[in-house]
Amino acid sequence: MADYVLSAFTWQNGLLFFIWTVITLFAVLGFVTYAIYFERKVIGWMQLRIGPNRVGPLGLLQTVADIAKLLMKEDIIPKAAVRDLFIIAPALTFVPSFVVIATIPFSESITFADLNIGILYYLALSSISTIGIIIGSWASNNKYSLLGGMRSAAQMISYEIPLVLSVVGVILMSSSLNLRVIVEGQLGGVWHWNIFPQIIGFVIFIIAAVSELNRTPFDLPEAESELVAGYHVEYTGFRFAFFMLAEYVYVFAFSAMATVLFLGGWDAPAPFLSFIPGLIWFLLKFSFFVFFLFWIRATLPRIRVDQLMSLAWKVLLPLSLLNILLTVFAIEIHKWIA
Amino acid sequence: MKGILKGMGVTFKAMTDKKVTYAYPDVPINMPDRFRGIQHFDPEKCIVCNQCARICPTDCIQLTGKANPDPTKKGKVIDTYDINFELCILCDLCTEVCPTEAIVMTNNFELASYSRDELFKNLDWLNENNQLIRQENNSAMPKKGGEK
Amino acid sequence: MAIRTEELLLNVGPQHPSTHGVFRVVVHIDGEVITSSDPVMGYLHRGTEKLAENLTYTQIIPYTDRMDYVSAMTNNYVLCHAVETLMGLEIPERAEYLRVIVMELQRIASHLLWWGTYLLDIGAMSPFLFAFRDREMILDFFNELCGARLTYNYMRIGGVKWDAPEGWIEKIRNYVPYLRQQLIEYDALVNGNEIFLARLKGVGKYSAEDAINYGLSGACLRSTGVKWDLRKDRPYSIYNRFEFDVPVETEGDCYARYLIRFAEISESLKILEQAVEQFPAEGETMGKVPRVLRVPEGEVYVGIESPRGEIGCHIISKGKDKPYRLKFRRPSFVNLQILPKLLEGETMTNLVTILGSIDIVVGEVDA
Amino acid sequence: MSDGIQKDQPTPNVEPVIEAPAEPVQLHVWHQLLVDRVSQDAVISCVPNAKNNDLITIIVNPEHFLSTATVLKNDEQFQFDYCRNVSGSDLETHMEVAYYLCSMTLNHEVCIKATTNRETPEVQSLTSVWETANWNEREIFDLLGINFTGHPDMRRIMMPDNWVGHPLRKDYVPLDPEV
Repeated sequence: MADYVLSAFTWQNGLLFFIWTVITLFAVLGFVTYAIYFERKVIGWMQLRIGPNRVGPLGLLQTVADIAKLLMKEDIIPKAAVRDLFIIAPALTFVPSFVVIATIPFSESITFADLNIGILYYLALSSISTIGIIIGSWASNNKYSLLGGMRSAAQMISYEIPLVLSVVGVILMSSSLNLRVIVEGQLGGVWHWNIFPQIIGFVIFIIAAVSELNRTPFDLPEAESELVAGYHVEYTGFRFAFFMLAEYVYVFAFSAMATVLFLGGWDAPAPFLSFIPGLIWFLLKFSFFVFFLFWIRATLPRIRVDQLMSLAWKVLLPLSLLNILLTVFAIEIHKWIA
Repeated sequence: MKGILKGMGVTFKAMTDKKVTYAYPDVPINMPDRFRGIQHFDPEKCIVCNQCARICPTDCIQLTGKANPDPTKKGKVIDTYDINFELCILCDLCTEVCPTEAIVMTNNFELASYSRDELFKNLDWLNENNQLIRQENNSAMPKKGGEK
Repeated sequence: MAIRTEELLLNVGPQHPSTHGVFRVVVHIDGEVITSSDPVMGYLHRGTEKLAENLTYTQIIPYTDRMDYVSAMTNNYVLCHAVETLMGLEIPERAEYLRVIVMELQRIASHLLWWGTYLLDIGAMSPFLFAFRDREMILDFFNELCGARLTYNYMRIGGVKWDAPEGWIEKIRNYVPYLRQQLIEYDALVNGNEIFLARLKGVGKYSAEDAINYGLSGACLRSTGVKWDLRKDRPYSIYNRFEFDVPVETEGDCYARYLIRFAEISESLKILEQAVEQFPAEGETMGKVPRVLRVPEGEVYVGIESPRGEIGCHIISKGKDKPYRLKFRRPSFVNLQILPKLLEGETMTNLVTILGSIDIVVGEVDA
Repeated sequence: MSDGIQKDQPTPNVEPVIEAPAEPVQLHVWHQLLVDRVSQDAVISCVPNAKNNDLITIIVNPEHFLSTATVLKNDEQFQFDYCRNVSGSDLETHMEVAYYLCSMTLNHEVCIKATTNRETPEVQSLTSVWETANWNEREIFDLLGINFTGHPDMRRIMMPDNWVGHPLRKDYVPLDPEV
């Protein structure tokens, strides 16, 4: 893969890039389709229901049917909406979510872009989605969506900081911003993974990332019991689907990121298990995170706006700073001993 | 944190709990005998005493009687009997006052239709609605008027 | 130049997930903070009181089902109780026990529904379905008893319409320990959750003086430390035969109201347990009632404890078979009055928390 | 509040149902108190309602309605701090509003009433005494057309703002009989 990326840009290469992009897009769409199915099933089971089971065998085609329905729905743009912005907002939300996947190393061999600044690229681009949400919410010319958009902006900006700071520990430990290098630094079994030395960072990362994802218990921008549907209240059909898609692609990206940063990426938990391909291990860890997100969604109530803010600024930020400090000390002591 | 974890334990455990979903349209739901569904009407038993129409709180029952075709018998026989299910609240009062059990409840409850006109049920329809008729009609209420 | 800011006028409702029906609150918000609010109701006003003037007493009973539609049994009872008081009727023992059993089951069902929907308001999804699973069982009991799941039309002036079917009492007896077990699970699922506690504690607070001044009743009043339960303070039916506590909290916030309703489920279970134990083996379920009910001339007001507070019935009779004037004191309507006062200075999020904690049923607010 | 069955049952936590001889004592005491504290002509009639467990029903002179209510709430011997129910009714000859009051501290109850004519019905608002009365009075205004003077927010509450007529009046003719 890396060879292609570094080679000169020709027609041939361009076509190849394009094909790869389309394949990834479909892989991601496939993931989203079944992530939604899986979410509905898991939450169904947790709520004493059986979840979707009518469309296709075991309801496997439920999401496909839903997407088909969304495609066929009437596309409504409110008269008072700012038309251009209203149209551009879903795309602006979705594109960054898809682009960030490029840097994630899924296994030893599958990486799309082996960037030196992988983490920064991920964190920087993922915050662009907020702009899409704010534009969409403002352009809708709806009071509920405006409130949702404002909440979203405040929330994203606040949680960006602990999120970035929480991974600094990991960066310090592997002395690299390259995601591949970070994984390689953790190879060799469960005791090498970053989750143990970076447990504080891990917890902060999870909380901040769930908040970035706008998922329960931090789903304030779309809190249906207060703001009806928040920022996408005026969106219908496939424009709405794009917002949903962005949310689930971020679930994908976040789970992959957490796996890479803290759970050793494709590394097997113990060396004797390494006969199983790295991709399988990656997917297992990744699925655990996805499941975890659905699990908390089924259980937890929603936090309040002011509590959300004080959690970010008064708890997570000092903690992440403390984590950096501790990491630096640990590394220095380690060097000193060595 | 402890409370959150406890709660998550409960939902995790619930994944294996017995599910409560009904497979409703595929498997019909059996209602208990006393269930108040769409009425069954038996014109043979009706003595046109008008009590059901009078007790109906929503005035959804309309009936007319005619003179008994058998001149040897006194009284009237039922001619038309309509229940408007747009209005009917299935309160059970008509079956409660009926002295002859000419009108009784059944366990059928599927009334949805695409047209309001279809909710207007006449004597024939109500007479043919003779499945799952309620067995136990002798509620604690004293029957008012009429003789058995 | 200072940034120009503007107050936003926001219509919460009439169609909104958290107004629990067609109910509207017009709020002025400054950012997310509510500066003033004006509840607007009447979307579900059916004129029950006017309709009742043209109906016989028996015909009114189905209409009471539709006021507080999640607690129809207590509505049935308050009307029957008012008429019986006015007529001086004797109610057979067995009928009284059946009435108490169904009213307490109804209280549990109503509180379970409230519990589920309230947590849905707060943002937790699963409790709703947990609560509905157990409420469903109560509805099945009612279905078996009187043939309807929501609008029972079960009580009659002078007794109840149906005697308990065979094995029904036994089912209630088994349900009590089952629900107790479930309550432990509910407790683990929600009551210790830190997010949940943070959302409720200190929100929507008022003092006992305010509560009394606003005429609040039920859990809304008891959450301020006033021990006032009509089942104890103005005993009706046969409630004086049962031992139960009246849960009281002193905080007066949403959490206090939550705890009280949660505890009331256990108390109702206690009553149920005793009622099932004392249930007379046989007996009539209808008292001696004249063929045509003519209520003597006079005036009466009775109030009983519904799950939402004091539901009252004020009848002016002129000796006809129809009431001359019938007025229901609807607890949701009266309890809701304090809402604008509570909302002042709260955030949008708290609007939902506070409105939910008052526990209104719009069918009853509007009547 | 007792049915036939529980008459002989002990009723703890509550004062026993007042027997007929005990009744007039309280009746006259209250009557006298009101006359003393409010005005000579404050009370028009003061009778126990036998149908309603001898609940004392006081018909108050409409002119002294608010001051009577204030005394009932604040006086040491009354302390009616809790308003249970407010209802209005159209009695064809006149209109009437009834307030069912209750004292949580002294555990006694009373019903006070004020009457007014049907042409220009007007009663003093008691919202300043019991906040409970606020919406209830609005409802009575909406459905019966009784105007409560001194009410802070006299608007319709149930019916639409442009509704014509007051439905609970006995002479109300619905526009459309089907509705």
